[in-house]
Amino acid sequence: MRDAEFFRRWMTAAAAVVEREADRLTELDSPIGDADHGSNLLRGFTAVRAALGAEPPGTPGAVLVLAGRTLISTVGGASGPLYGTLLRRTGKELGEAAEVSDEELRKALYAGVGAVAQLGGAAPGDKTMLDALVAGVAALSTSYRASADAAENGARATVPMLARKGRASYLGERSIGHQDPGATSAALLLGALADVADTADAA
Amino acid sequence: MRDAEFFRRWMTAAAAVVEREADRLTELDSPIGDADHGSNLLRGFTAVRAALGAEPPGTPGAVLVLAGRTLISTVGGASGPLYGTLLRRTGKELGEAAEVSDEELRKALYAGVGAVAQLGGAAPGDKTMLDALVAGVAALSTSYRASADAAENGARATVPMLARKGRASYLGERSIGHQDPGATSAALLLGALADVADTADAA
Amino acid sequence: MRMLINSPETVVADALRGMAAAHPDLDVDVERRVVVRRDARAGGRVGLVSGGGSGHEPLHAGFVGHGMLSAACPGEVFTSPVPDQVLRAAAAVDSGQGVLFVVKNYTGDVLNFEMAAELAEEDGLPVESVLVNDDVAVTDSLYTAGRRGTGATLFVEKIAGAAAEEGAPLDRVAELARRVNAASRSFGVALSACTTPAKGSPTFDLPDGELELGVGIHGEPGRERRAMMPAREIAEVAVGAVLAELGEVAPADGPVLALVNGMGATPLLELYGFHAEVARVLAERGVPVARTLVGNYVTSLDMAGCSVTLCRADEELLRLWDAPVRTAALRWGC
Amino acid sequence: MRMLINSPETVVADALRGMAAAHPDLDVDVERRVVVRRDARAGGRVGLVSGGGSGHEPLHAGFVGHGMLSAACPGEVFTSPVPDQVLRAAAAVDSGQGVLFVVKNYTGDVLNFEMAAELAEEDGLPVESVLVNDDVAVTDSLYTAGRRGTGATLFVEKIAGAAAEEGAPLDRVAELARRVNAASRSFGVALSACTTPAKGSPTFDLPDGELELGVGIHGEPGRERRAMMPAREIAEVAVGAVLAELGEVAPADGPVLALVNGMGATPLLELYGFHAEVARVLAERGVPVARTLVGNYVTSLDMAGCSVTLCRADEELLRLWDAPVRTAALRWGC
Ligand SMILES: Nc1ncnc2c1ncn2[C@@H]1O[C@H](COP(=O)(O)OP(=O)(O)O)[C@@H](O)[C@H]1O
Ligand SMILES: Nc1ncnc2c1ncn2[C@@H]1O[C@H](COP(=O)(O)OP(=O)(O)O)[C@@H](O)[C@H]1O
Ligand SMILES: [Mg+2]
Ligand SMILES: [Mg+2]
Ligand SMILES: [Mg+2]
Ligand SMILES: [Mg+2]
Repeated sequence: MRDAEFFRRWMTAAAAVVEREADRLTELDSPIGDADHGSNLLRGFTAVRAALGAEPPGTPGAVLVLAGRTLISTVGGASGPLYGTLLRRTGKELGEAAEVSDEELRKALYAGVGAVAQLGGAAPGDKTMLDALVAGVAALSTSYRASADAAENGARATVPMLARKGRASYLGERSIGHQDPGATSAALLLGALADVADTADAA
Repeated sequence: MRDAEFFRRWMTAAAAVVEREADRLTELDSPIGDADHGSNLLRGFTAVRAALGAEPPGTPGAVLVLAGRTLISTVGGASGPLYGTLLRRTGKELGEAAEVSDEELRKALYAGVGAVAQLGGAAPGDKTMLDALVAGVAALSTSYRASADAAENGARATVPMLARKGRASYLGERSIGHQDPGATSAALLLGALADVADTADAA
Repeated sequence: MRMLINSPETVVADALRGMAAAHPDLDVDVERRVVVRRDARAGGRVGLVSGGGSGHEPLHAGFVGHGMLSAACPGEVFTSPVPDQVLRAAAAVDSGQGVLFVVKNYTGDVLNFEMAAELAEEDGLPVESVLVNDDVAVTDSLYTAGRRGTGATLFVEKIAGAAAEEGAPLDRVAELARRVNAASRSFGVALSACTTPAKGSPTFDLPDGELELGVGIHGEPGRERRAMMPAREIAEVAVGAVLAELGEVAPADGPVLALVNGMGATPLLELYGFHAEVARVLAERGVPVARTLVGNYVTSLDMAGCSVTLCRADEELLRLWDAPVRTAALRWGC
Repeated sequence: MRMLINSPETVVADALRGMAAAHPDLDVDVERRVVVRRDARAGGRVGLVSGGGSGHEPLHAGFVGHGMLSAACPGEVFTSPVPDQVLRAAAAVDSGQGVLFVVKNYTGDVLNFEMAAELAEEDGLPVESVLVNDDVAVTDSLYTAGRRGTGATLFVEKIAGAAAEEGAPLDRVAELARRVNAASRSFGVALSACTTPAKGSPTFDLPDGELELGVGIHGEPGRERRAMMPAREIAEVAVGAVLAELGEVAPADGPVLALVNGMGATPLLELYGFHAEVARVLAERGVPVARTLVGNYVTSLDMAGCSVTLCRADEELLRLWDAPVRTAALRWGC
């Protein structure tokens, strides 16, 4: 079972990896976007860390809802509402339980990814964060590590894709050959989850 | 004695050398000026050539007066009125004679250079066209070639000078180490005169 | 990095402090990033709120004032504002007549304004939204995020603002805004990339002697890279692309409003020269020009380049265009 | 060369064609390079003529109109106009009340306007000239060509233009213009060089991470090169330099008009952020600011950078500053 502390650690790990990778995310957002994805997420997850630190919520659901709300209120851009919705919806699915099972989290994340698809109108293959999220959530039934690896593969698989959603779609054929920044950050998020789970399970 | 044809040849030769050297003059006008001296003179002497070709004046004086007026009406900047005044005043000094002696031309040029000094308020050593003109006119009593060489030396001597007139003076100490574009073009003008005299005297 | 800034993190807040200092008739909330005209609620008018990423100045904050926007919410550079900002702006300008959101069609802007609209409705504040999508370089299809909102935003904000100033009700202001958008098309060209403060280097590599056709206003590359062309040919491509789509959709064949817009770093000297060619192409194609605006209005930081926006305008739109406006960046008649 | 032009030779003529197309209330003689307000002679007013090299747009042609210049004569890029142009402009605006020339202090401008003034006097046209020399980066001494004319030109043209519009006689308009100039000082900073169409490459080399302090508006380097500074420090240097000299010469200790001017390629976002720092420094030093203008008004092609101009203004200058103006680039009150 995973308690609120586990989810706080996930968000803290996510903030750390976003901080480490912010420049690369912005770099990826340059040829096919507007060069702000890294600084957007950095701003957002820095705020998430602060919000969770200020008044640590007591349940897994509350942690993710607060994180999602904070992203919505601080990121802006496309990724703010999308990642905010992902976490908020996932958190809402987890309800008010003090601890949740891995299976409950899998289902909740599945719903969260569905909410992202609905909000943004994208589908896998459109070269967005969904390519990493959908692949990652599908592999969650195997393990958190398998999910992270699948998300990473999903992100890499966006390279040859022609973008159909988000800014990259403006480029038409010229969007081909570049990895999607949002798919890349989505893989980082699921990677942070796997790291936190590894540490918890090793203890 | 020098007739109107000699003076037309001088102006044509001046136009040719300005055309050849325009980029260098503009280049010299970059570090200590505003990067237009070459294009200014190119515009002016192209117009001079056209004006002299359209209705060739019959006397040496009239050739230089027309050339000077044309420069004033087409160049602008500092060099337009200054070179225009040089040629116009020199031409006026030559009067209406159909032919003039080298001595008459020397005196007329001396007056022309004086008019430039008066109009611009500069003196030799201020890092302007006067450094070449004054040196060149002083050596005219020897020969046209000596005059051209002296002007060339006068232009080179502007390199270590601190500018006190024109745009280069805005730079203060930073004007040191660059050759003055106007002094350079003045040496070209007197060089063109020497070339035309050499050809005439060889014939 | 050749920037006149304190730090990449503070550019937006610093600019807002500067706006506050320069424009006493604006109420600038630097902390919360909302720029409101001081008399926004005085007239009992419909509120007009827009916003988007920063870096397009004077759009939008430079268009807040009499006869145009009631408020603007600037996001981070090239990043849509967050819903909280938009909601705050709506609340600040609402005088019971409702609020119109003018939203440029970018996923981020659309999502954040949508969320703000939902929150506003929850608060009992009637909101309508108008999407601006005028950029013909992007095909409006299932396979893209749809045409981008660019230069037409100025036309929409000016004309809807004039209607609101006159006291038109919300549905009427919204209808006019949609009409202006439907009658407008744009095309943009980049001669250089731009540099965002956060990244500190150009958003894309453009070798000397090449240009990008069909760019948006966020430093993204265009649809096509070509060898450098003279202004006269660029005007032919841009005006041609705009007229091709304007012909299809515009309601009338009336005269046009023309915006010849600089991307930020193109000197006005060049922009006027470019406009000469735009005017020539329009004349050759028999398109009468009723009003012209030449300048840097919808920019992309320090990008060199330009865009052309045309709007087919009937008598009513022209009258509202000519109505008095008093903002930092657009001003006439008062 | 990243320029939106047809050819280096035609930039000025092309821009004038563009002005003619965009501004029907201007009478633009493209061939002879004179821009005249159509009603220049209608009011029986003193004529106000200025001009200079092109590349500083909107200065001067963008300031022709009601309440400001009667005519402008644009020379080639960074090259003073020729006397013929200036004379033609004077003749076009003279309605018997005489003409005032506003001349920026550069050798070329001074000589060409002087020649034009002589020719005008010969034609029986009474002319007065006012020299603008506000740039404190240059010492006004026997060892220089004297302080350059930069941002204060806008103040002189606006205030003298308002006086002329009101019907003030020539000597009064000239006296006001001289008063404004005497009460104004400027300081400029470059973050990049600019590229003239004729040369096609930057006028000087400025490595990334350095800036030039004390530049003029012709792409020349400044008095000093320094390591890049944050906007707040640049504002301290610029405002400090201006106030040091303003203290010495200004007649009064009244409030100031402030112009925070962009050199052409600096985004408005940055310029407003810079203005926040200018306003802060002025407040710290106890200098009240009566009016502020932030924008690209006296530019240097595509140079990145800024300048600060302050003018100590008494009641009368403020009233004339606030008077209605209707030009392409400056407009209020009508
Ligand atoms: N409609 C959409 N559905 C899902 N993800 C999207 C959509 N549009 C954009 N994205 C994701 O958002 C990422 C860009 O995020 P970011 O750069 O922060 O926002 P913006 O595009 O507004 O600058 C893209 O790489 C993509 O993965
Ligand atoms: N007061 C002056 N007296 C004599 N020559 C001058 C004076 N001022 C400038 N010059 C000359 O003019 C040259 C510059 O000419 P040009 O570049 O065509 O004009 P501008 O300086 O107006 O751009 C300088 O190199 C200098 O030789
Ligand atoms: Mg982005
Ligand atoms: Mg020069
Ligand atoms: Mg963005
Ligand atoms: Mg010059």
